[in-house]
Amino acid sequence: QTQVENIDSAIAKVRGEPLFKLPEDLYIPPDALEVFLEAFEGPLDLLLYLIRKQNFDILDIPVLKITQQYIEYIGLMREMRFELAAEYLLMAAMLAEIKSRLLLPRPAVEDNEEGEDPRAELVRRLQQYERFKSASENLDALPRVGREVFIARARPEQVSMAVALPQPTLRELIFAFRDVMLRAELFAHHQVKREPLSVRERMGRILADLAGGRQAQLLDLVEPAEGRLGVVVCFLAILELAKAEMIRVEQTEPYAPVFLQLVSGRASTNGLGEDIETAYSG
Amino acid sequence: MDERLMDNSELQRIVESLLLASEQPLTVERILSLFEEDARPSKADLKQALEALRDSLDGRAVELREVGSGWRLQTRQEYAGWISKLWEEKPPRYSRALLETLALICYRQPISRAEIEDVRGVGLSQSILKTLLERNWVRVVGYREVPGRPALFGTTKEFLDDFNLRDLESLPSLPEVRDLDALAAALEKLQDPAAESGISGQDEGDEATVPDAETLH
Amino acid sequence: MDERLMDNSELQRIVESLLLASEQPLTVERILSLFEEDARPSKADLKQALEALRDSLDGRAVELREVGSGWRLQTRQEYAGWISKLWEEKPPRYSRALLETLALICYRQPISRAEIEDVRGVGLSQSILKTLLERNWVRVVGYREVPGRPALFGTTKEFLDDFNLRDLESLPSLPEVRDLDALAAALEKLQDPAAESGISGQDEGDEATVPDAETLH
Repeated sequence: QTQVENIDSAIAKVRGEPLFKLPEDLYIPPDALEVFLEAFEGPLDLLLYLIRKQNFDILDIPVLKITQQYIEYIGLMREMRFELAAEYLLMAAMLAEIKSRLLLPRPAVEDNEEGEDPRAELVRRLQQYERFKSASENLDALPRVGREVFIARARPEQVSMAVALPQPTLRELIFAFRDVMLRAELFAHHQVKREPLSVRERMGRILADLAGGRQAQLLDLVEPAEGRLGVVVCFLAILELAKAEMIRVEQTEPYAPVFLQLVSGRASTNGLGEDIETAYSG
Repeated sequence: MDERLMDNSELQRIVESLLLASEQPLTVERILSLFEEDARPSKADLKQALEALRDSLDGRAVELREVGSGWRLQTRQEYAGWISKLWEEKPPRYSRALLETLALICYRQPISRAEIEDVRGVGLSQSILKTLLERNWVRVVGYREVPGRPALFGTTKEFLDDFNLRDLESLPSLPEVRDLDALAAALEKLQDPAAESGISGQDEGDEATVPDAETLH
Repeated sequence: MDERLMDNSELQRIVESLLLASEQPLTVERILSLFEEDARPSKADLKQALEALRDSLDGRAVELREVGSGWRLQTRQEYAGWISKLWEEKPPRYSRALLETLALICYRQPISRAEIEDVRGVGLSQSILKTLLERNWVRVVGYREVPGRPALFGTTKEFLDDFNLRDLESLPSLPEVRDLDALAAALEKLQDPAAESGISGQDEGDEATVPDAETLH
């Protein structure tokens, strides 16, 4: 059920055999490499995977082989032009150093070695990482509110006393909006431009002005006090309303006054609104 | 979860858990719809389980009631006084669904119920709209001329007052809402009335004290 | 409401109704504060009522539980499958990166970002910290007095609430270092390059010569 096992199956699908075979001959189908890499949280995770999965044998950590494999993976990634995180390259350098130490004849006086043995350091880091990796799995397995546990709620039918009405903060409101937009993936949509809310507010005001079947001329709706920007906002609001089929914009002949009214049941004749509609939907 | 037909006391417990976890009353049909077809209890079985549940609540603080929109577990009226004491200091909060609905009406007005449901991906309960209308934060601003003539909702002056907003324009813009850093900055500014006064643009001295006012727009 | 000292079963019902009506878990102190001074039960009485309530819920779909910020009534885990059918939205699944970060903050608090990155071996993305802070599972508990004054993170009561925990002590213990002996043995081996047959890097079929591979698992 762990992610690594998911990857096993993901890659097995590509190649038709289980993934744990793959590191042995180091062949990863190119189209699976990306899936493979995404499964790892970083170089420690990848290394741990190679150690744990390769031979199923912890006693025999073949540092040389692992190093080779790791470095070949890195090579493969670069060949595939994956953007390599610096951490992977750093790890490769560390492994290369360990490897070179193993291959070189041991210095006669080992005690004078400066700094920590990189092998011991690597093992320590792997151990630490693995502890917290499994701790995170334990954490994820705890019963969680909203997943395994639900808060039991009940209220009285009515509360007699005058209880203060809930007042959410603006912050809560905006975060709720953010969440719903993220969930609906609307932020990615083309319509997310800098949409002036004043237009939306103005749309509501125009609808109110036209309530009860009142007709208005374009000019009636513009408030000179609002200045040029106000006129633009008003005009945009009218276009939006027409586009959304909420009002009808009519002009009987060129240069005649433009009349606006709420859309009613009857069919519109020569409605500018329809033209706009088709223009937008096209 | 056991897919075989379960005994009635297990059904009773399932129903109890559903009613306590649900914010809204549940109809018999809704409850039955949660079962796989081949493991679905009969209506009679469910009714029996509901009755058994009601009886088992004798002497407890909760009771099972059938209301207009289904079955509901509610606390008994004699404890309402205690609960109002609790809420006095800390009023209950509106549900996530209500906040999201209000936020959508605010940012996307005029908007129809169907559009709200479309964006949220779930049905909108009548009670949420009712609360928002009663609270006078939301009103019907028009109707869309499509079959059914759905009402279009917008926010009110009272909404602006209660959320301490001068106008809708002073809300964070969509790009600001998307970008967390920008949102944090925008909210910061909204909460700081000193920054507000700089917007009127009358006095340069004021703006000088709000050095990052421009960077927010 | 009866202002005299009430018997314990009545106290139990009051507590039950309060817990059901409250948005948040309630502490013993908070419950006691709702009583007029001359009718306030003792702490011991309240504890007894809570215990009686817990016992009375045996065999029901709900249970009484003490979590980080107090007592609450919650549905038993075995009914989660039914309840989640009520909602179309699935609970969020968190990435391994986020959970590993949370685990580090949880077990190693107070911990700085650099320390988290050090153990995980990768940079910590800003969005993970933001999610944890927004979720209110994590907060800045202080700053380390070194150049740059890095923030130190710790977990919140809400984290305990959401993970059904009473306190940090009730967390599963941090897993021990695995295969300590095995790793030591492997290190031992590494001291002697000759023992590593893989030096040439060409040796296939090497694995077959390791007969005890299975016995180790």
